Amino acid sequence: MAVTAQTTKLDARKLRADFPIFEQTFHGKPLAFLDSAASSQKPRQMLDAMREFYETSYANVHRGVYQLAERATAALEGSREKVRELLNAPAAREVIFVRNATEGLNLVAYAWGLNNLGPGDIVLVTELEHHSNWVPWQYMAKKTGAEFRMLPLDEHGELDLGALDEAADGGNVKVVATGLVSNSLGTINPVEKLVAWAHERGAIFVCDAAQAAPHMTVDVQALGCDFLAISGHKMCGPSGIGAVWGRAELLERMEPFLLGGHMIRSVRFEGTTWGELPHKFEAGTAPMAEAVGFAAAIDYLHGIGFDAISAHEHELVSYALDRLAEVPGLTTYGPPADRRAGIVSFNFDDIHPHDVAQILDLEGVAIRAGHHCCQPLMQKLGVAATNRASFYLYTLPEEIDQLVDGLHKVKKVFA
Amino acid sequence: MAVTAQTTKLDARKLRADFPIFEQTFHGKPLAFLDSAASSQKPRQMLDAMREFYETSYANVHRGVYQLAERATAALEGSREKVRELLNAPAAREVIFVRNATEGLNLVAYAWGLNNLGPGDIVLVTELEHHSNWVPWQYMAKKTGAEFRMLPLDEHGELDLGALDEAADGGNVKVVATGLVSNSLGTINPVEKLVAWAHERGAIFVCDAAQAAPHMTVDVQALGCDFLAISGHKMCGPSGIGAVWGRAELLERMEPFLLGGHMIRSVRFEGTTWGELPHKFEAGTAPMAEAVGFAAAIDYLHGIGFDAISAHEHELVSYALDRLAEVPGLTTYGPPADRRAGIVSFNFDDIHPHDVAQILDLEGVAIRAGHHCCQPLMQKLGVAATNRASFYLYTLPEEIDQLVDGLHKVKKVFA
Amino acid sequence: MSDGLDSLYREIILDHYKNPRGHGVIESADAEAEGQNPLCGDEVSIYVAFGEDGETIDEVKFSGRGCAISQAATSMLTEMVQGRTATEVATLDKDELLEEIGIPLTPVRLKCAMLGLTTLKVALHKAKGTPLPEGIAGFDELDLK
Amino acid sequence: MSDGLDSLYREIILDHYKNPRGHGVIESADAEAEGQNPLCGDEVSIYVAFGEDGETIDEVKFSGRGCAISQAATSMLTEMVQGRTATEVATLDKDELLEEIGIPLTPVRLKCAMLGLTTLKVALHKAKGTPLPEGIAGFDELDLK
Ligand SMILES: Cc1ncc(COP(=O)(O)O)c(C=O)c1O
Ligand SMILES: Cc1ncc(COP(=O)(O)O)c(C=O)c1O
Repeated sequence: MAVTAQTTKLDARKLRADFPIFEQTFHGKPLAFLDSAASSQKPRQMLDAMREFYETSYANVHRGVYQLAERATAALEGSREKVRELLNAPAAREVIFVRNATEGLNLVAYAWGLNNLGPGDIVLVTELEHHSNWVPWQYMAKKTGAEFRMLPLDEHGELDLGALDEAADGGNVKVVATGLVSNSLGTINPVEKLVAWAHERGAIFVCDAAQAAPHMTVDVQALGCDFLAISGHKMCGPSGIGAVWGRAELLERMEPFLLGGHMIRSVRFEGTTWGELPHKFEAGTAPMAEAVGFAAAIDYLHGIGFDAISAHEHELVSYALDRLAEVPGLTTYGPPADRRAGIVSFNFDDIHPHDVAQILDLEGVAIRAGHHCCQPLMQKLGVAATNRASFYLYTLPEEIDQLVDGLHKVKKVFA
Repeated sequence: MAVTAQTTKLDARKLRADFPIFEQTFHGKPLAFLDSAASSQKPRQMLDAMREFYETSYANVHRGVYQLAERATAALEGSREKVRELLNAPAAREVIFVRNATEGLNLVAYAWGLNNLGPGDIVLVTELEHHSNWVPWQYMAKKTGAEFRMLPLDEHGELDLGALDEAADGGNVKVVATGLVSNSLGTINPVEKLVAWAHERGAIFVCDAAQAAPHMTVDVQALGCDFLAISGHKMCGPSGIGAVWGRAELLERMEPFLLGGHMIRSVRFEGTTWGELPHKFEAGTAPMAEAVGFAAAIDYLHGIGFDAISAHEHELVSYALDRLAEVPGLTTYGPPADRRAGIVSFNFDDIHPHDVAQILDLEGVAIRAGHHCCQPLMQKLGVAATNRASFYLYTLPEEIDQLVDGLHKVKKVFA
Repeated sequence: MSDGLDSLYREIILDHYKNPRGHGVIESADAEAEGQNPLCGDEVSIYVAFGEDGETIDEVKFSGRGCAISQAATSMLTEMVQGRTATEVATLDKDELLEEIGIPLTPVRLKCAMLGLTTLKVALHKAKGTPLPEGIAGFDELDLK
Repeated sequence: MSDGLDSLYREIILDHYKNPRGHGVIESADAEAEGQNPLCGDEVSIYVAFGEDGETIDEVKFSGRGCAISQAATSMLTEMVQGRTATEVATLDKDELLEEIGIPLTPVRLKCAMLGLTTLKVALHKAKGTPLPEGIAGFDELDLK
C-alpha cells in the first residue's frame, strides 16, 4: 500500500477549523456544505503552500538555470512525486499533470484511442459512468469506427458483471473504462474484477478515480489498471489541477496529445520528435502553483489518514440513510452503506430536485440537484435528476440533521 | 479600443512593492528578474483575490442552486467578462478558459483543424513561431494530409511578406497561424496585413497573443483575426489559466475538443448533443480560482494602463540595446527598439547561453538561456540557443546595469 | 417561512406549477421544438398552432418535466404569447417574462425560467426562420451513434 | 570570484571544455547515436569503436555543441569508458560520472551533464541491445514530414 494509514478516528469538528469557508453564515444559518462530491472546500494549509510558492519560488519551470527557476522546478517535480506516492505508481514520470480528471480521460481517449481504435473494436463503458468517462469514448468510437457499448446495471443498481461476456460478443474489446466510485450513487465498483476481465481480452483498462481518490486509498498497482485519472479540487487541492497516471510502456508508445512548448525533444521542419515522459504529455507552461497546492492537499490528507477518512464517511452515510428513511415520500438510490462512499442520492415525492435544493439553501444546506453528469444512469433510474448529499472529512452529523429538518420545510412549501 | 488607456508614466519602483518576490535576495544580491517573457511575477492584489475566493465563495460552478455555487458561478462568469473586455471581443461566450495559450492553440488545431483540413490544403505558420503555434499545426497537417508550410524571415529577421504568395502556391491556404509578438526577438508582427492576406484566400487566421497581451492592448476586432490565444501567467495572473477567443460563428460550427462533464446538452446512448458556447468547449471542472486571479490581474494591468506599460518597456529595451552595444563580443538579434516589445535576445562570444545564464545567476540576475521554444528560428539564426533578457512593468533600469556588470564577470571566467 | 422562500415560491408560482396552463400536446403542430436544461436534464417540448394568417399564434402547449420555476414560467409564457405574431415573439424580451414571473432569480435559476421561452423561439425559428435568441446555436443535433 | 563560480566553473571543467578529449568523429563507427538536450537544443553525437572482441570500447569520440558543463562532462566520459565493455557502460551509474565532474549540479544542469552518457548508452543499446537508461524511451524518431 502506498501509505501507512493512521487508523485513529478523525475529529471533524477540529479539522473544520482548518477550513476558512465555515467561518461564514448563510441566510443567517451555519453552512451545512453537503456538496463535497462536486468539489471540496480548502484547508488553510493548502492555501498557504500556494501563496508561499508564489511569493518565494515562482518562475517558469524546467527551462531556467537561475535559482528561482530551479526552486520552481523542484517544487513541481516534488509535487509529482507526491502524486506518485498517493497512487503508489511505479514511477513519477508516469504521472502527468492535467487540469482535471476530465482532461486526463480525454488525454487517454485522444492519444491512445484515436490511434489504436478501428472498426471491429469495442469500447466498453458502464451505465454508471460520469460523462467524463463516457462521452470521450463515445466520441472516439464514432471517430474511429469502433463500436461503443455500455455495461448495464442490475436491478440493485450495481454493475451487472454477468452481462460482461455479452458486451464483448462479436467484437474485439480494446478499452474498458470504468469509475472506481460512482459520483451519483456512491457505489464502490469491483474494479479489480473488471481489470482482470479486460486484460484477459487484451483490452486496456481506464479507471476514473476522481470520486475515489478523495476518500480512500487508491493504489494503481493493486488495481492493476492501465490508466487512472484524478482531480485535485475534489480532495482539498486547488482548482485547475488533476493528474492522469499511465503505464510507462503504454505512454512511451503513444503519440502525444497537446503539442507545443516543453513536450518536444527537437522541432524541425522535416520532423519533430517528442520529449521523454512525463514532458511528452505536458505541453505549455505547467499549472505550477496548482501542483504545489495539490501536493500540500495530499500531505494534509495523509496527515489525517485515508482509513480514518473512509471510516468517518461510512459513519456519516449510515447515519444519513437512517435519518432519510424517516422522511415520508423520500426515495434513496444506491447500495447499502458498507458498499458506498459518502454520497446519498435521493428524490423526494415528485418535488423537483432544483426546488428541493433551492429551499434547502435558504436553510443553510448546500446539496446538489441535477443529473450529476450521469444522464445514462438517470435514464436507467427513470428520472431527470436527483438530489445528492455528499460528505467529507469536515462533515458533521448535525449537518445531516440540518438537511432532514430542511426537507420538512420543503414538504411544507409543496404540500 | 477596449479600454481607455492611462498615459501617465508608470512608476516601476512603486509597483515593485506590490510584488512579494522582490523582498528576497539571491546569492546575497537583489533579484534582477529579467525573465518575465517566460512568466511574470505576481502582485499581492492578484494573490489576495484568489485567496478571498477560496475562503468565501468556493464551490463548483454552474450546477449548484445554493448560494456558494451561485457566488462561484458569478465569479467565473465575471472573470470571463473581464477577458472579453481585455480583448475587446464581441461576446463573453466567445471566450473559452484553458490552461494556457498552448492548450488554446491546440483546441483550435484539434477541433477546427482535424475536421476541416485535408489533402490539397495548406497550413501556413512562420519561422518566428513559438513551438506552441507551430507543432500543433505541423501535427494536424500530418494527420489530415494537408501541407505544412513556413513563411520565412527576411535578412532583417522580420517576416518576409514578399514570400507570401509563393507560400500559397499550388494549394488552398486554409489556416494562417502567427504570433503577434515574438517571444525570442520581441518583434511586433504585422498581423493585420497577414489577416487581410489570409482572409482574401478564405483562410482562417489564428493569432498567438501569449507574448503580446501582457504588454500592449490586444483588440481582436481591430486585428480582424478568427482565433486568438493568451496565457494568464505571463500577465500577472496565476499559473493554470489562459483563454482562447474565437468567432462565435466558427465556434458554433465546430465540433468540441475535450469531452465530458459540463460541455453537453444531453447525453444519450443513441447520440450526445453539445452545450452552448462557451460551455461546449469547457469540459470538466473549470479552473475557477485561476479565472478569478486572472481577472484580478487584468484589473491590475488596467489600473496601470497598457500604454504606460508599453512605453516603459520601450524605454527599457532602448536602454538595454544601448548598454549591451557597449559589451565587446556581444551580438543582439531582432528589430530596433521601436518595433519590438521588451525582449532582447543575444549571444556573447561563443560562450554557451547556459554558461552565461549560470554565471549571471550568481550575480542575482535571472535571464533565460535556450531555444525559447523557437527551434525553427534558432536554425535560421544558426545557433542552438540564445540568451534572453525580458522586461515588465516592475523592471528597473538598474537591473539592466546589473546584467551588463554580470556579463563582464562572465567574460572573466571564460577569458 | 423565511423571506427567501416567500419571495421565491410565492403563491402565483406554485399555482402555475400545480395547475399549468397550456399543458399538453398539439398533434400536427405548425411549429415545435424540444429543449433541454443541461443542468438538470429537464426537457420541455413546445407546440405552436398559428391562426389563419399563418403568423399569429393561436395556441401554445408544452409538455415535459421540470422544476417549479421552469414549469411555472412556461405556463405563464403560454398565456403571454397567445395572439402575438411569430416575429413579435422571436424578439420578445426576456425581461417581459421575468417581470411576469416577478421573483428574483439567480443565474442558474434564470436558465430554468428561460427554458420554455428559448425553446419556443427555436420552434418559431425552425418553422418561420425568425431569429434565434442570442447565444443559441440552434439546437442542431450532432448524432454520435 | 564568488564561491558559487569557484565551485561550478572550476579549473578542470574549464580545461575539459576548452580542450575536449575525444572530440571528433569516428568514420564507420561500430556504434553511434545522436542526443539532444531539449532545454537548449544542444546536440551531441557519440561514436564508438570496439576492440577485437567486439565488446570492449576501444575508442569513443563526440561531436556537437553544448555548454561548458555538457562538453566537459562528455570529454571526461570519453576518458572514463575507454577499455570497458558495452555491458559495463550500459549499467555505469551516473554517480560515477558525477563524482568525476565533482561540482554540485541543479536538476537542470544535471541534464546538461548527463547528455553525453545518455547518448552513449543509446548508441550501445542500438548496436548491442544493452539496456537503455531509466526513463529513456529510446530516442526513436517519429517523423512528421
Ligand atoms: C509567443 C508565445 N506563444 C506561446 C507561448 C506558450 O505559452 P504557455 O506556455 O503559457 O502555453 C509562449 C510562452 O512561452 C509564447 O511566448
Ligand atoms: C466520477 C467522476 N468522474 C469524473 C469527474 C470529473 O471531474 P472534473 O470535473 O474534475 O474533471 C467527476 C467530478 O465531477 C466525478 O465525480
